[in-house]
Formats: sequence, structure tokens, C-alpha cells
Amino acid sequence: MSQLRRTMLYVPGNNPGMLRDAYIYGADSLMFDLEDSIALNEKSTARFLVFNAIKDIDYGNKEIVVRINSLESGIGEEDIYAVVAAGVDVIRLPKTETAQDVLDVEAIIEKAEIKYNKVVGSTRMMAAMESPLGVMNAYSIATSTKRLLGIAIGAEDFVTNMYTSRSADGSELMVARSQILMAARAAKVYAIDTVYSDVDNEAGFRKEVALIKQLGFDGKSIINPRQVNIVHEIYTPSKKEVDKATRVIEASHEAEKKGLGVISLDGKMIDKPIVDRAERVVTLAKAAEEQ
Amino acid sequence: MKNSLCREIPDNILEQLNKKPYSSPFREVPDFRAVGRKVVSVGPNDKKLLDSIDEAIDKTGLKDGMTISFHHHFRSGDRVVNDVIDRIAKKGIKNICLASSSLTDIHYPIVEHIKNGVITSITTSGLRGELAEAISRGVLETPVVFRSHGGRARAIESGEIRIDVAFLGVPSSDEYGNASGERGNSICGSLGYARVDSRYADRVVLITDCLMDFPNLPGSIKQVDVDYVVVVDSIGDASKIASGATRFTTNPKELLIAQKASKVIVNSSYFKEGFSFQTGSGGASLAVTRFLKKHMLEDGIKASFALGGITQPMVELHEEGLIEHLYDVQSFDLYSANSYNRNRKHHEIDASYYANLYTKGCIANKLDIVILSALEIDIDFNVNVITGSDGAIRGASGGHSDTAASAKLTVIVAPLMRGRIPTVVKSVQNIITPGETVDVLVTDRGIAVNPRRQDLIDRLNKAGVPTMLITELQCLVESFIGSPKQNEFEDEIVGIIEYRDGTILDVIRKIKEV
Amino acid sequence: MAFEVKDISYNIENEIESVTSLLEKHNLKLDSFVEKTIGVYEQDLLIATGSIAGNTLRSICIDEEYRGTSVINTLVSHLLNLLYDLSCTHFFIYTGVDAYRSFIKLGFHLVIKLESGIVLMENKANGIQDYLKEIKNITSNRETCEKPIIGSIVINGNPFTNGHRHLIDLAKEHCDLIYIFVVWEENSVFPNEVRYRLIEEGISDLNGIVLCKGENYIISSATFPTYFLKDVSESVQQHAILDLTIFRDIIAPYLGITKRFIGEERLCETTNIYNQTMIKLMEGSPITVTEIKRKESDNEIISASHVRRYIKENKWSEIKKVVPKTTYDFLNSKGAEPIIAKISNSSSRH
Amino acid sequence: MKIIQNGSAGTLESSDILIQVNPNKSKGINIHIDSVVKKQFGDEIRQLIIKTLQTLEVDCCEVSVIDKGALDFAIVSRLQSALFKGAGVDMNICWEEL
Repeated sequence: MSQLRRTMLYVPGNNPGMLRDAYIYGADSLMFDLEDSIALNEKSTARFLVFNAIKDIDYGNKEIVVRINSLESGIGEEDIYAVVAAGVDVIRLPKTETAQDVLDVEAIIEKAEIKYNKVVGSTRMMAAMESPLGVMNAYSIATSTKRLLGIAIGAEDFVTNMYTSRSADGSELMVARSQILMAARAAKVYAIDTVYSDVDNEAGFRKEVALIKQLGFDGKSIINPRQVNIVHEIYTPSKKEVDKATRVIEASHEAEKKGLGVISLDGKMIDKPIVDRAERVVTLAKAAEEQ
Repeated sequence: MKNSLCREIPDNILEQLNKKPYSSPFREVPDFRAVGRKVVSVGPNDKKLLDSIDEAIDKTGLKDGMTISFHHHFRSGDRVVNDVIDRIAKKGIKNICLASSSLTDIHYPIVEHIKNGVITSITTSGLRGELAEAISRGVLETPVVFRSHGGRARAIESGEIRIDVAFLGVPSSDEYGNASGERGNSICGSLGYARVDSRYADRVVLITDCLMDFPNLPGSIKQVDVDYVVVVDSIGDASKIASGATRFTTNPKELLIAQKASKVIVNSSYFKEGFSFQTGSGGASLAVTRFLKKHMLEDGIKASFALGGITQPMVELHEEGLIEHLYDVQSFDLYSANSYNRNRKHHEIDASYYANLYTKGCIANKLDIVILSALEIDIDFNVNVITGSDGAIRGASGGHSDTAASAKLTVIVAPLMRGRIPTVVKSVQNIITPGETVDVLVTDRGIAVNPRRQDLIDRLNKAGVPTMLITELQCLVESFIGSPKQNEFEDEIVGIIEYRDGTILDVIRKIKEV
Repeated sequence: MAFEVKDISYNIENEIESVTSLLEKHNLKLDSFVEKTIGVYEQDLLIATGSIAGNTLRSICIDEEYRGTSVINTLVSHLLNLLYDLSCTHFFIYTGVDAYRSFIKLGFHLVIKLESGIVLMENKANGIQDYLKEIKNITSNRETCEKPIIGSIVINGNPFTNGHRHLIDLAKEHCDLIYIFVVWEENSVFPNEVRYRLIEEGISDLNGIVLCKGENYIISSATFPTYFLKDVSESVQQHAILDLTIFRDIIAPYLGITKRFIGEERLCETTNIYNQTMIKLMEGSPITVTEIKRKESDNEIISASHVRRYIKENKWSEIKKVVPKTTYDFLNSKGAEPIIAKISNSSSRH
Repeated sequence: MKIIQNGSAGTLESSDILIQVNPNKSKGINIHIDSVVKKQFGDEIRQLIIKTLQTLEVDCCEVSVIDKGALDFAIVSRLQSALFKGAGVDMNICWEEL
């Protein structure tokens, strides 16, 4: 899991100016939205726009995610065909409740890949859980297909389903966040946190990012470009962390060179997860420098 | 002939104006004496207070062929310019030269007065709206002369602009001509541009809607410079003269540009204790202040002064002790207009002190960093802030070229494109600021440093701030928008752009109608 | 900047109140006859509003503080898309002279600017000129004398009666050519096409008449929305001026019309205001207005509203006395049945 | 593709374009362009519209656009969207042919 997904920037699929500019804010992934931010009578218009944006605009090596409408809505299938034809990297499923939901979408993705001469399996998937049932099924969803690279929690619908609303400290999301995270780690996929919609409340946003980082999330979905740097800043490891990670990695290289099965540093044995984490710390630090 | 920036300046224009073409920012050496106004004596029994603008026009002896002047401190809230010119027109006076410090969209009625022969020539810093459009289409027979704020002060002092009557709207005055911009019904703060006119015009008429008891002090314009005072119902729309508050932009793209610009500044050699800076009033340019503040606090650095059009964020930095002095030639909002009352180190300065090259040292000379915006910038770093992409006039020269030439670090902030209109182009439509006085361009998609500043390129790259060639940015923009069709122009010249030293930088031609 | 657009519910007091107070703050009002209103919000603050009535955008207002921002683009985009969704492709904006420049930038074109500062714009370049050109094309085929005297009459014809015919006959005596404009709005119980056909049939024996559809430019929902209201609206005078100025300054000069004929109006206050305004407005113009006394039958004036009353009261012998045979035959035909049923069940003025 | 009804797409926001297509009363294609960059890009916009119409085999319709500085991808998207609405087609679009 070397690729960073600290920030996944929502871009309403019906706004040409934002589709053109989304790239410049430095988010790790861009997520073009065909779902909740698009009014019903603009669904097909947005689909054309996202289709052409992916096809025509040079987003460099930026990961492009499209949040499609659910299959139940009756328009999800058309969304899939359009974005697969355009060459999307990742399709994000909203309102996922069961592993079958993922498999149903996957089946259509596969048909589309064949139809448009894409390598079968090249389109990756993400699933967002937005209901208690989805959260309960998090592990089986996370392990439903190899295409799935991550799971996310969508809090707005979730709290409604839980008969509550979002609060500053996020206590109502504690269990769901933990459950998603545990499922993601068990399934070895990414865990992405929900959006924070009060764009002007920077202090509140910082608090929430610090919280989800501490919980262990890989990153957060964000709705405003102004939030990108804040997340990246909080995810930037301290100098001490980086130094330590560097030493761990050096030790691991050393062991590899010597053909040793056991890595040791300062006389202590180091396990594989520690090396993994060290690599992640270094990657985060590098990304922060580039910003 | 072509000037040093390869702009074709017709010989007959140079001859008519008795001007040289532009060569380089500091080459020309002045060789003249400043002119003086006609001396008048007001005795102990003379009264200055008049009943109406009409009476003032009569008393000043304004007649055909004379030059009148105004200031632009009232921005789009101004009523004075339109009211005075209306009265002049009603009196049947014709062939007037209008020498305003600037003109805005509110001044569209002037179009009619051009058509009916009342106004036959104009010099200003800028033009906007319908008036600008009409002039771009050739409504005025003689070309408008565009001057920078410093350049205008120079031209007044050298006698190139000889003002017969200055009609100066002021927020308050006493009956003897002591005027203030910070007290009154509609306040504008600094009266910096008007002060030059008040000292050099043969006749000075103050127009106010707030008559104060004598003496109205402290003040901006002084009784010794004023012939008459007229009280009118209203000098304009207070809310448009000084907007309530200048808020920081929330536009993410402007913030991104501002953040990148602050990175350039912080990593330059000029960001150190006691530095000085100026920002333009555009969204990105203003927002630089906010990011600078963060770095100033982090690094424990304070600025010795900030200059220019002063806005609320600047005053706040001053009040927080991060900026020692404010030099204010124009206050942009109520907060800054009110600041004089409580901040002793908030100084009103006039246009000459601000940016006139031919003085014994304008304050712009002491400027370390200036952040300016642009409508267009070309691969030679020449900047256009006067004409739009269609070639029509829609901007103002302002202090752009003055501060760019003076400051040690000139940063242009602009989006790479606006809709489908490119900002970075091969060659700008018109030059206001020569590329040799511009150091860095910061856009949302990359930073380009003028190759003349290799020192800066090295410093930035060493600090990990990536830079690109400006030609790369220009190619990038074309990859998005395609290449625009060149504008077509007539031979007729509608505008002449004078550099701050009085040489001719460029001409604006009449747009060809399709 | 992200603005949120919401439909305004006329039943939620808060919403409608915030709309009216925004409008009042800028000396505007919410027209009583609008059909749909939307609001643009920043956070929870209403910063712009606009409405649709028929094919016209009305009661458009942007909070002063937000003028010059992109909120106008958001607002108008939404309103236009609403109209497109209603399959309305030719539409109008009724606004003030201040906003006029902004709307030009949004693709609107001036129809007319009144002295009062009211401006009517349309989304088609040369919309009214194209409309008039088409009408003129019909006439160019007609044989007329060298310098014909040209008159005009506007008829709703709901339905066509002997009174209308009388007006046309009298007008004919003074003119070589007459343009009859049929009011073209589906606000009358007799549909546009029926009213048109009954007039056409009722004058088939006459020469020198050009029958045309009034479309958007004569007593239409764009020029005169209050004409179609049941009660007399305070805006009638204003709308009448708009409608008649278009006639005086654009339609009449283009078609060479120098006379306009109207039936004297005693029954309908709205029409009476229209007629009186016309007499005043045409003063000093090349157009003379001739008010013709209504034709009477059995000491009662003939009017289409009476005909509808007779239909409601089932007085067919009365009807026969006041309408031409063509109209009478139609009323007795199968095609008239839905109309008659509608009249019997309604109490509307139209 | 045959245009049988009105179709519209887009907005008047900066960098967007509002496009309306209608069945043409007479034969052929009528295009009306209103653009903030008409002088600089009017011809390109027209060419792009014609090309998009040809790709979709539309040979009879009226297209009117109000352009606020849209880039090509937005122009094509809005036009495709309006055309499909005008043709009454919503689903099962052959994306590879666009």
C-alpha cells in the first residue's frame, strides 16, 4: 500500500470549471461525482461532462475516481459504461450494503471493459458504506473482489439511519469508523473517512482530521480544495518519526543485502508491519516535501 | 519607430507630443523646472463659499479649451465628475480637456459629452465600462493619454498637464477650504491623488456634502490651495465610495495562487526583519497578506512599512504590530479610511510622494516587494492591465509600472487562464509594465521567474520551490484553450500609453468592427 | 463560489417573506401572477431570486452586495433550464434598465426600453424583427395601391362576433389594408387556433386584410401578463404602456401602420385602461386611434363575454343574433363540445 | 440521429456553455453562437459544433449557444447532452462512438 490516498477531492460532475481545475490543488485522488451533488434532471448532462473530462483533460498520473449512482437508481449502469469507456481508474460505489452490491457492479464493469477493449480487471473499485447494514457487512464487502482497493464511510446518510446527527466530537461515528477501519485493515484495503462539510470551520476540520489520523484512516474525502493542505499537513510525519522510519528501512535493506531473514535494529528484532509503517512514514514525508 | 520593447510608435505621435519612445526604466534624466500655478491672493474679507457648481464654474473663469481635473477617490460611488461636467455642458462650454486621476464605469455619461463636443481630450490612469468601450471604438478624436499614478504627478509638475480648474470632491471641508477625507457623510480616507491637483491647478474648487466648522483639521487639502468651496446635496453613494469591509477571498484558486506567491516571497532574500511590501487590491494579491502574516508570526519578522492602496487586512496587520508604518495614497474600505483617527503611523501620502520618479526619492523606491495582478503577461514578462483579450480598454495603469520598476522583487499573481481567455500569452495586447521590471509570475499551475533573475531561480529551486519557464506556461495554456485568433485593429490610435518617465511605451488602436 | 438554488414554496411563509423582502429592499415586488419562484442562497441567506410567468422571467433581483458576482449566472441558468424543461425556447425578461447590461452578457437582446426604465428583452437576436419580417412577407404578395393607408385591429375573438365584424367593416372604410392581430395566448376558453379560424372564416368575404398571430409581441404574457388576470391588477397601466410602446415604436413603423381601431369598452376595466392608455400614448405619433362605438343588438352591446354567458345559460337564439353564421355553425359542431362544457363549468372572465 | 424535440444542457456559469437544440423547420443545420470569446474562438466553436453534429449524424437541427468561455470538452459535452435529449435518447448510448 505505497500509494497515498490522504485526500480524495470531490468534484461535482456538472461543473466544467471545477473539472478543469480540480487537478491543481494537489489532492492525492480526484473524485468526480455523479451521485448526490447532481440534481436529478442533470444526471445525464453530468455523465457526458465527466466522460469527456476524463477523456480529454490531461490529469497527469493523478488517480481519477468517479462516484456513480447506485444500480437501484436505474442510471448506475449507464454511468458505469460511460466512465469505463472514458478510461476511469476507480469506480466508487455509493450506499453499499452487501458484498453482492459490489459484485453486481463488478459484473457490469467487466461487461463494459470487454465492450470497450479495456483490460478486464483494470478498473478498480471503492465502496462506501452509508448505512448500519453496510457497516455491519464491512469485512465481507472489503473482501468481495480483488478490484476493491478501499472502503469508505459516508457519514451523512449513516447518522440519519442511526436516528442521530453529526456532532463536533464525532462520538456518533466512533463505532462505525472503527468497524470500517478494522475491516479495511483485515482485508488489506484502504480506509477513507467521510467528508466534513462546514468548510469555513477550519478548527473543527483540523480536529476531525487529527482524530481520524489517530484512528488509523489512510485519508479523508474532502469537499473543498481549501481542505487539501490541512489534511496533508496533519498527515505529515514529524522529523523524529521520519528519522526513526529511515533507520528502520536502512536496517531492512541491510538485512536483505545480507540475506538475513530477521531484521534487527539497535539489537532489537523488527517485524514486517513495522517496516511497512516505516515505508509509509517516508512516503508521507516525501509527499509533504513536494507540496 | 519601434521602441526598445518592439512596439511600433508612429513618428507623428512622437512628434505631436514631443516625446521619446521608451528605452529603459531609469535611463531618462530629467532636465526641467517644476511649473508653478498662477498666484492668487485671497484677502481677509474674501469669501470662498459659493452657492452652486454653476457659480464656481463662472467664478473660475472656465472657458472653451481649458483643462479640468478630478480625482478618483470616490471610485464607483462618485457623483462629482458627472455633475460638474453636466453643468459645464449646460453652460455651452466646449473643447474641454479632462485630466482625471482615473475614471470608472460610473462615468459613462461622459460618452455623450464627447459626442456633443464638450470633452475633446482625456488623460487618465484608466477607463472602464461604457466609456472605455466607446473610446475603444473611436468616439474620441484625440487619443487618450494613459499615465501611471507616478507618471501623472510627474506630468503635472513638469507642466505637461496644465490644470486650469481642479474640481475636487471631498468628504468634508470648512468654508475656507480645509478638507478631510476621513470625516464627513461619505468618507474615502486618503485624498492622496487630489493633493497634487490642489497644489498645481490654477484654480481649485472643493465640492462637499458636509460643511464643517472652521478649522476642519487635521486635513488633507489645505486652505492656502483652495479658491472656492461648494456644498452640494451629495458627493456620491457612500457605500460605493468606501465598501464596508475588504474580505479575504474564499476562492480556492486565488488562495492557491496567493499561497504559492507567499512561498516565493518567503524564500526570496527580501523576507527579513524590516522589509517593506505592497499588494494590489485583487483577490489573490490581497490574500498574499494573509499567508505572509503566518510566516511573519512563525519567523518573528516584522515589516517596516506597507504601501499603496490600503485595505483592512493591512491595517489589521499594522494594529497587530506586524507592520510598523502604513503609507496610504488611497484607502480602499471604511476600515482603512477610519484608521487615521487611531493609528498615528498610518500616513496619508500624495501621488508624487508615492511613485513619482522625478522627485528626490518617492517612497516606492524604498519598496522591497510588490505583488501585482495582470490581465495578460507575455513570454517577455511584459504586463498588460489596460486592455482585454479583445483589445478593448477595460483597466487602469495605476501604480503598476511605478511600483514594478521601484521594488526589489516584483511578483505578478494571475490565474493561467480566465474561462477561455489566456493570461499568459506570446505577446501582450498592450504593455503597461515592461518585462524587465517584473521578476516572478505566479499562476495556479506554476511559477515562472524572469531569466534575468538567475539568483532568484537558484534560491527558489534550492528551497524546493519548483519553477518553470514562462514559455512552458504559455504552451500549457494553449494546450487547454487552443490558440486564439489575433484581434484586428484599425490604424487609428485611440490611446497612448506613457511610461512613468514620460516616454512612450505603447499605443492602443481602434478595434475593427466585425 | 458555490451558491445553492432552491425552489421557493408559496406556502411556506418564511420563504416567501424572504423573497418579498429582498425584492422590496431593491424597490421591486413579486408579481402576483408568477408561476414559479426560485431563490439562490449563500449558506442560509437569500441573495437572489427570480420567477417565471409564462415565457417570461420576472421579479428578478440580486442583492446589491452580490452584484458583479457569478450569482446572476447561477440564477439565470436555473430559470432558463426551467423554461427549456417546459419546452419554452423563446422567452423574455422583464426587468429594469440597471440590469439590462448584465442580461446582454447572458445572451439576451433588447426588445424595448421604456422611459420609466422598464426593459423587455428576449433570448432571440432580432426576434421581433423576424416576426415582423414574416408578416410583411405575406403582404408583399398582396396587391395594394401606391401609398396604401394601413390600419390595424387587435382581436382576442373569444369567440368572433358580429361586434368584431362591425369593427372590421368600419375600419375597412378608412383603410386600404388592415392587419388583424389575433391575441396568441392560451388563456381564453376558445383555443388560439379556434379563435383564429373563426375570425378567418368570419371575414373570408373581405379583401385587403392580413390576419396574423399576435404571438409574443401583442397582448401576450410577455408584454401584458395582467391582461389575462381575472381581477384588475395595479400593474395593468405599466404593462399597457409596454405593450403599446412596442406597437407604436416597432410594429407600426415596420408595417407602415398609421391607424388603430378599438371597440369602445364599458364592461372590462382592464381593456378600458388599455384603450385609454393607447389614446394617450399615440398622441404625437403618426398613429391615430379610432374608438368605435359598440354594435348593439336588442339595446344591448354585442360582446364575446355575452356570447359566453349565453352559452352558459343555453340561450342559443340569443347567440344566433350576435354571431356570424360561421361562428354559430362552429358552436353547434362536435368540435365545440369541450369548449361549451368548459364554459358551462366556469366563472372566469376569459 | 434525428432531433425530434427541444434539448438543452449547460449553464451560464463562467467556463460553461448553455446549448439549446431544436428541430429545424427548414432543412440543414442552423447554428447561432453568442460567446464571450466570439472574436477569438468563434470559428473554432462553430467547427467543433459541426464536427460533433457530424459524429452523431445529425443533419437537421437548430443549435443556439451562449458560451461563457467553455473549453472544448465542455462544449462537446453540453452539445452531446442537448442532442441526446433532443433525440429522446437517454440510455444505452454508444460511448465508444462519441
